[in-house]
Order: sequence, then C-alpha cells, then structure tokens
Amino acid sequence: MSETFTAKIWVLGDDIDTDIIMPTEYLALKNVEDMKPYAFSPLRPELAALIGPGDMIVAGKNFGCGSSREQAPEVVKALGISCIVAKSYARIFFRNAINNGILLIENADLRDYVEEGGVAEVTPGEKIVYNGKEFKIAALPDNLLEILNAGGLVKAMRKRNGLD
Amino acid sequence: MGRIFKFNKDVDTDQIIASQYLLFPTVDEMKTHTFESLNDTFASDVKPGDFVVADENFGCGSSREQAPSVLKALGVKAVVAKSFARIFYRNSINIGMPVIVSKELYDVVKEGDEMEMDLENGTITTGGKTYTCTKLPAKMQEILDQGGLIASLNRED
Amino acid sequence: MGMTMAEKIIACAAGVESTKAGDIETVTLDRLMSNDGTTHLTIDMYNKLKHPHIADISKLVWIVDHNIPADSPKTAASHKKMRDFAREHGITYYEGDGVCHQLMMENHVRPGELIFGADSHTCAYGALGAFGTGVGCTDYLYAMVTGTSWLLVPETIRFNLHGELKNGATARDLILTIIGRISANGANYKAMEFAGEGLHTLNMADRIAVCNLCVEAGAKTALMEVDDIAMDYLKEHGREPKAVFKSDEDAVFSQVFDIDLSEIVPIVAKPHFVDNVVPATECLGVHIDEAFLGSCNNGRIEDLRLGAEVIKGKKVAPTVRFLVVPASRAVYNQAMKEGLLDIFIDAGAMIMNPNCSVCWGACQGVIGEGETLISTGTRNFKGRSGHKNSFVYLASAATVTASAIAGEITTADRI
Amino acid sequence: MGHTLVEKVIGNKVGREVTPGEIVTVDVDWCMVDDIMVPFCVSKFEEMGFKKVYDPDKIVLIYDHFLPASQVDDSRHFRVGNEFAAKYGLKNVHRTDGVCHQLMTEAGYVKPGDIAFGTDSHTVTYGCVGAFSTGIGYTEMAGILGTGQLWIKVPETIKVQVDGKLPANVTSKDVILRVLGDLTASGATYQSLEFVGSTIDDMSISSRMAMSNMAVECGAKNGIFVPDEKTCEYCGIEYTDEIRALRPDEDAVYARVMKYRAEDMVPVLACPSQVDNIKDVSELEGKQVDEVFLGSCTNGRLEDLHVAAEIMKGKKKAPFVQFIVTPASRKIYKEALDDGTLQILSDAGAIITTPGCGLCCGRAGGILTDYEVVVATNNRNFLGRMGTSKVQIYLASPATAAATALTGVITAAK
Repeated sequence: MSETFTAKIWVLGDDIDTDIIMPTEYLALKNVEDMKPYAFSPLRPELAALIGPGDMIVAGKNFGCGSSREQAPEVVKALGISCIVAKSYARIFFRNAINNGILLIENADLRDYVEEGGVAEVTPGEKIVYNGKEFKIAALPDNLLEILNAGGLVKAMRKRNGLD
Repeated sequence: MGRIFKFNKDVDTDQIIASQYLLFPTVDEMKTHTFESLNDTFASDVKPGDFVVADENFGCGSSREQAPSVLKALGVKAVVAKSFARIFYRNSINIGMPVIVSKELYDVVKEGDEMEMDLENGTITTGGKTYTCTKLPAKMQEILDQGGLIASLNRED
Repeated sequence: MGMTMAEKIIACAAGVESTKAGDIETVTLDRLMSNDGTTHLTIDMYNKLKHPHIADISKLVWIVDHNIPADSPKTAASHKKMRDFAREHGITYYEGDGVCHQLMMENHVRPGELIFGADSHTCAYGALGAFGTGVGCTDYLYAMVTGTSWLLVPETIRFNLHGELKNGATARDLILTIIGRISANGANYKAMEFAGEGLHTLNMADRIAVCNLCVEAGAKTALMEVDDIAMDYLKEHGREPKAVFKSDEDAVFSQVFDIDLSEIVPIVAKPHFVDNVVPATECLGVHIDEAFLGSCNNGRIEDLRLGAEVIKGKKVAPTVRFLVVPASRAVYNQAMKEGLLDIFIDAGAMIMNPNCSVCWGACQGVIGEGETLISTGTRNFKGRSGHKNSFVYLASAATVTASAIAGEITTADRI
Repeated sequence: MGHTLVEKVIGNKVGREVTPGEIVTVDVDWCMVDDIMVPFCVSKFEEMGFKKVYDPDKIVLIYDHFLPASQVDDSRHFRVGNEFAAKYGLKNVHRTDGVCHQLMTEAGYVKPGDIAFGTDSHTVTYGCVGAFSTGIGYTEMAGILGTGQLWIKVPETIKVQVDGKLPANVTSKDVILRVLGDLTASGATYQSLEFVGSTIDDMSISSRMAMSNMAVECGAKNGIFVPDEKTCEYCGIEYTDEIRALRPDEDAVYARVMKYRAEDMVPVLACPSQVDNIKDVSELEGKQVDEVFLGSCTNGRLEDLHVAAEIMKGKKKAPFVQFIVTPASRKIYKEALDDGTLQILSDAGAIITTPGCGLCCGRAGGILTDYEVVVATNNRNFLGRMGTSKVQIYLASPATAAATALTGVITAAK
C-alpha cells in the first residue's frame, strides 16, 4: 500500500452525503455496475461518466455522512477511484470504505489548494505532492491497515475461514 | 414498403405499454418500453413506416391512449388486425393512426415480411398479392382524414 | 319499435326522440371523469390548442388514485400538473380519497346520465343506471372542450338474472363466469344489460362489481335497471336521478342470456386472461406470494366485511403479503368504525391508503419475477401487477382472503 | 477516573474498564438487517465462507423500506431474506410489521446495556433504552453474522444536558434539531451523545427515540439515554440494580458539555438541504408547502400521531396540500386505530399509508418533483432524498407538521 501513484483530481465540497454518492432510488439495483451511472447524480449528474480508473476525489469535511449504505463506497470503488482525500470523513462511510479496500486519506489543507482536473502524486502513509507543494498525511491505525492490506473485509474473513 | 411485426390474439394495452410508464411526463419517454413484455427489442428494432399485424381483439383492456400513442411515436404506419378492442380502435383514429381490419392478412404473413399499404384504396400488398381491407366507418374516416380529432378543434371556422 | 336502456340514454343525451343500434349520434355529456393515468397528457394537448376552452367546468371530475402517494419524481410531476390545472380552473378534484370509480359512485353518478371516463372501468356506473364508458385522452379533451362527442349506438346483450347466489359464490364469481362464457371480446362494441328478479337480490357493491368488469368482455358499457336498492343508495348519498330508463318490452337485443344465480360457484380467472376462468376448486394448492383485497371492483365495505369474516381470529400465512386496500376514504372510515381494520391488522394484513394499488401494478405492492398474486382486481394480464414474468389469478374477496391465510389458492369453506 | 454511560455499557461487555480511543472487540447482542441490505449482506456472508450464523436468535431481519413494493425487483429482497432465514434457522423475521428501528425495541429485542448493530445508520435509535447501537455496512454485518463479534473504537462523549420544562409547542424533535444545528453535521463524528437533565428525565421513551435516532446526523456513533423506570416499563423488564448502575459517573470525563434551558427552546426547522441548517419556525412562517409528511423512525410513533390529532381534531387539511401519515409500526397503527387517532387524521384528509419507511427513504410514499416544498418529520433533508434535487425538504416536529398541514404554509403550532 505504500507505492507512490499519480491521480487526476475531482473536487467535491463539504458534507457529501451518501444519498448524493448513491441515491436511494438505485440502491436495489442488482449489482454495483448497474448503480455506477447514478453515482453523485443529485449533485453532478455528469460526473460518473467522466471519472476514469485511477482518478482521485478530493473533498471537504464530513465526506460520506448520512446512511450506512455500503453501496456508496462500493460504487466509488467500481468507478475506479484510487483514493479519496477529505478534510474529514463520516464514521460509517469510513469503516465501509476500508472494508471495501478503498484508500482513505485525511488531510485538512489539500482541498483548498487543488483544482479539478489537476494531478497529485500520492505516497500512502507519507505525503501528497501537488504543484510542487507537499502535504503530509498520516498512516492508518494497524487494525484498519490489516483489513486494507488483506484487500478488504471479505478477503480477511475468507482467510479466517481457511478459504484463501 | 415497411416491415411486419406480428402479434397474437388478445394483445392487451398493458402489453403495448405497461402501467409503470404511463405517468412519465411525455409519450417520447414512454415509447422505448413499447411491447416490452412481449418483444423487448421491438422498440429499438421498429422503424418509421413499419407495420404491426395481429390476430383478433388487438388492444383489449384499458383506455390508456398511451397505447396507440407510443406506436405512433415510434413511427408505426398502421396496425392491421383481424379485430380490435373498442377503446383502442377509437383512440387510434382520434390520434390519427390508421387501424385496419383484415381478416386474412395475419394468416398469410410472417414476422419480418415486407408489405405496402394503400390507405386511400384500402389495399395491402405483400408477397406479390394484394388484399382488400375492411373500410372504416365514414365518421371515423372523416376524423382520420382531418389528421385526428383534435385537428377539428383547431380549425379557424 | 322499442328501445333498449342504452338507446334511451343516448337518445336523451342527443336530444332526439329515438335512436337505434348502429346509428351514430352526437351527444352532450353529463359528466367527465379523468384520473392520473392520462390527465397529464390531456393537459399537454389542451395547452397546445389554438383556442383552449372548457365547455362546462362543473361537469369535470378529476381524481388522483393510480399512483398515490407518488412513487417517483416523474409521477409527482404528472400529479403536480394535474393539481395545478384543477386548482387554476376550479375543477372538482380528489387526491388520495379513493379509486375514481368508487368516488364517482359515492358522489356524482346519477341514473340516466351519459358519462365519459378516461378509464376503461367507467362502465361501472351502470350499477346506477348510468351509461358510463371509457375513452382515451383525445376523446376526453374533445368532450371537455366542446361538451359533446359522437357515439356509435351499441347493440345490447341482455342478461336475465334468476334466483339467488349461494354456495359461497359472490357477484364477482357471477361476472367472471359470464366473461368466461362470452369471452374477452364477446361484447365488443356492445352494451351488457342486466335485469330480472335475480338482480334485486344483489346489493350495490355486487352490482358495481358486475358492471365494472364488463369491459373485460369488451363491452362499451354495462347497464342495470334502477330499482329500490339503487334509489336508496342514491338517496343515502344525497342525489336525485337525472332520468330512470328501462328497456322496452319489445326492445331488440342482439343476444339474451338467462342466468341462474344459484348455479354460480366460486371462480378463478387464471393467468393471463380474464376469460380464462375455472371453478376455484380446480386451482386449489397453487402457491401464492401476495394477495390483494381492493380495487374499484372489490374494495367496498361489503367486500371488506366478507374478507374480515373469513380471516377473523386467523393469521395471514407468514411469507404472504396480504394487501387490504379500501376503495375510498368513506369505505376506510366505515371499515374502521366496524372494527374490520382491526381484524385485518391483527391478522397480519397490510392496510393501505385507498388507491388503485397492485390492480394497476405500477407501485404499491408490485410483484416480482416468478411471483404469484391472487387478486380481487380487474385484470390478470401478463405483467399487469409487476414483473413481466409473474402471475395473477383473479378471484372473489372470500377466495382471496382464504388463500392469503392458506398461502395457496383455496376457497373460504376450506379455511 | 469516572466513566460516561457509553463507556460503562462497552466496559460491561468486555468485562473491564475502557477508555475513549481504545479499540476493543465486543460480543454482539443484536444484529438487525433491513430489506435493502439483505441480498448484499447474504452474498457477502456466503462469499466469506461461513457455514452457519453465530446465533440465529440474535439476528433480526426486517422488511420496511420496500413496503409496499414499488419496483418489480423489490420483492426479490424479501425472497432472499426468506431463503436465508429458512437456511440458517432465523425466526425473527418481520415482513410487514413496520420500520426496523421502531421494531427493534418495540418487539422486545434490544434492552438496556445491550450492544446492537444494524445495516442502517439510524440504528443509533436504540440508545433510547440505554443500549449501545450503531449503523454499519453490509460487509461488516456479514462478518458479525459469522463471528458474533465486531471491533469498535470506544468513543469520547459529548454531554447534552437539558433542564426545565419545554414550551407546549416544542417537542423533543425541536430539541434534537437545535442540538444538531449547534453541533453541525460533523460536530460529533466518532463521538457519543449522552442526553441528560430534568427535561430528558421527563420525556417519554418515544420522545427520547426521536433524539437518539437523529444522533447520527451530527456524525455521532451513538446517542444514549440513562435507562430509568420508564425505560424498563417500556422494555417489559424489571428495574434492577444492574440497570440502575447504567449511568454516568459524577466524575466522568466529557469531550464537551452542552447545556440548554428547556424554556429557551422554540419550534425549529432543518432547512434545505442540510440537517444542521436550523432556523426558527417563526423565520419561515407563511412559506407555501405542497406536502406534509408525518412518519418515519424519528416521528411516526403513537405520541407523534397524538400530537397531530390534537391539533387537527375537527379540522381539515389545506386544499391541494397532501398530508401523508405513515405510522412507524403495525402496533402503532393498531393503537391509533383503536383510540380514534386515525379517525381524526382521516377526517382531516390525511392519506394514511401502511406502516414502513414511506417517504423518508425516498422510494415511494409521496415523492415530489422540482420546486415542490415538503415539511417532514423524518431525519434527513439531503439533496434529492425525496425526489429531484430541486425539491425543498424542511424537517420539523409533528406539531409543526400538523399545524402546517392545516394552513398549507409553514406554521408553528399554537
């Protein structure tokens, strides 16, 4: 998880709630692939089609607030988002994202510095570099890193049950 | 010339356009769901000038005018059936879509055949043969000729 | 030569002495009902007219009953269009008060009237001796603008009813039997008229159920002679008849059927046609996922009483969803007063707000792929109540309720 | 050093004192899976390779978001749930009984001191009986179903103290909205809200539920009340010494203390489209509305219906305004039926729907379109939650909702 990568940036604001990430209307679609086109649709209906694999989201505070719908992080993952950098996260979304193996980074400053379409260089657990400016980032707690390193909770449980 | 899409007897209005689409704001938004439960590629395959040919009692069931309207919106030139349910028949004429009674055609054509229709003379030509259709009642012909019922409301006289 | 009821009503509405089947008459409509199934399209057409105009606002009744409360933004937009138009023009307007035909019977229909409804089950109004017929929104708009329309005077099939229903059979079993006998287009373009001493044994709920379903045989309208029972209903609801007609002795009928009510048995219409009827005993044991007691056909207080009697003290089968949907607010309130809602709630039924529900199949209890519904609704067409690969059986309130308890199709006497 | 209530509940479970910030693994008393999440949870469970559930009697399946089904695939969720229940011997399946968060305490599952997780964020509701409960994703739930355990970070606690007597037209909903406005939508992330004070003591369990239910709207992990005699009566249990001990210590350490005087409270609204965008009703009085919704796991209880009925008795809703009432459970529906409440509301012109999540979850039950305005008693007014993103959702108390339904414009109850 510590290899450096670069990613194109999509910028979102504060309090991006789970109904925005994945509206209730589409939660019962049979799989995440079917839900993908509707991601972020109440706020930016065009966004889902524009996001490419490996892109990153940079957002304000309280990202993922609201419901416990895990479809929200799953759809973010399915869109190919490599990581999310937010000023802060809502609790349930945070757990759900880690359980799905999505890299989440907390940073108070990056959001106010970047522009949409820009490219950042991310070194997990260490730093983000944007336009030559460096932003320090913290490492995740061990228990979460363990889940993330296993590739998510399902894989961790499969290991526990002697399957992989 | 248009292609033929064939349907059996007692095709009800729910099959033509299902309830869950009727409250969509416009007919254009509904039309992609035409015949969804019977032939889910109909709406994408049909081209302007094509025909729907059916057995007895076509359009039975509800009074939803969306049923003939989606067919018209998809460019269906006419529906030819052995018989029609009453409300569907009336609705079709009212919106200016020809509905033609032919007791023979259904039994002699197959899906995908080409046919031509001469509305004025009430004849259909397909497979080298010409068939004569049952004439519309005068009142209905008059409505059809003027382009539907609403046209008469818009006349300036 | 004598005239039928249908001919007399049309003659009256056309302002002519007499008319006969096959004639085309220009008639003045007494009332124009439209619901949320098509009104949004009517309004769009109205707004495009060169000279938009409403002939007589007082004749219009608009009712939101199909998707209420709204299930999607699109539905909500169509409702809003209807609500705003009704409000602006001062049209009599109901929203969430019940199924259109029930509200029309409770509040508007009078014997002798000629009524267009933008809904096929408008033929229900024949239970009060009114000529109701379903039309599309273009016909509706024309009538709304001009106050008139043209009608092909229908031939009449006469049903003389004798005796009395027994053996657990209901009026719904009667009309399903008749539709099975004459088939789904057996009365296309025709009027179905009901008379005979057996008619007087049927209450108003029975009569509405019979007339309501006549469109499933293709009928243009259904008519019943107005007797004391009909007059009492009218009086109870504070109305007077426009005119009371009955067919002349020498009226010409295209067909006459004599029906012995005592021979009717509980019936089930199997998927996917209303005329695909068999005695309920031939469907015993068919697994069901959902049961529906309601609709303009069978959602009246009498139907709820029948259901409540069957289910009192018993429970809905664990995995069955039993939807109980009173046909109107008045029915809901009455069922509440009589303790019927209590019985259904205790039994595990879902009591819903008065609306068309799963009979219409766009929201409110739709069934999924491979699922089976037994319903007191009007239609069992393929996909009518949900997924295109699902199955609807039509039966009486008694049979539906009994089946909800058993989790499979059964009759009330087997519970 | 003393402990807050949530520290005690968690400490009791792990059998030692715990401190905020530490990560502990707890045995789970109750798992609630709602209909939306059932198929996802089941497939994760099977993918994880479990052969049985840890305890079939501790798992509760509740179908509520899709009641009645409004889309053709909805009932697939019921079928998957039924099959899962049959396969693993689950008996606690509520198929048409009401909203999950109402049923989890009403039907006698969650009790004081329990630890419960649910696949819905409003699982925080059970703090109303002094339990620790919180929402999780379906993957984690699948893990619990197999192992019976979950790790949690012991939260810090924010003490919310309310003392005095609330004005007549102010309900607990106004109190929690006020608190949310002060805390903001992320103001209590990872923390626990502990509600205390004489006003809180005087509140019914229903009133407390409306508050714990909304704790998640400021990001809190849970919202908890000290269980008292009322709690035990509601739960149908004895008020034992063990339960008596479930209270914060005098010297408990709080991350923050917020104090309110009940007499200062006024009716408020959460304005579009953030739950923390709180304004006094008086500032918005007169704004025209299209719809009023009374229901949900926040405010669909008998007490809430009573408040509305009292305001509406003998009166009619404003014409052309839809007034939708969705009781939170079958039991509430029946009680309201029997005591005449539904009669009053029906006479007033309400559309009374079958119990379930209704409009709150945005899939049916009164969806709106562009520029329409709704006053609703539920817990979220997020963009697009009840229709298009141009719908304006105002969250309010049952009293404000009922008064508004009568006038057709935003109105405070008198």
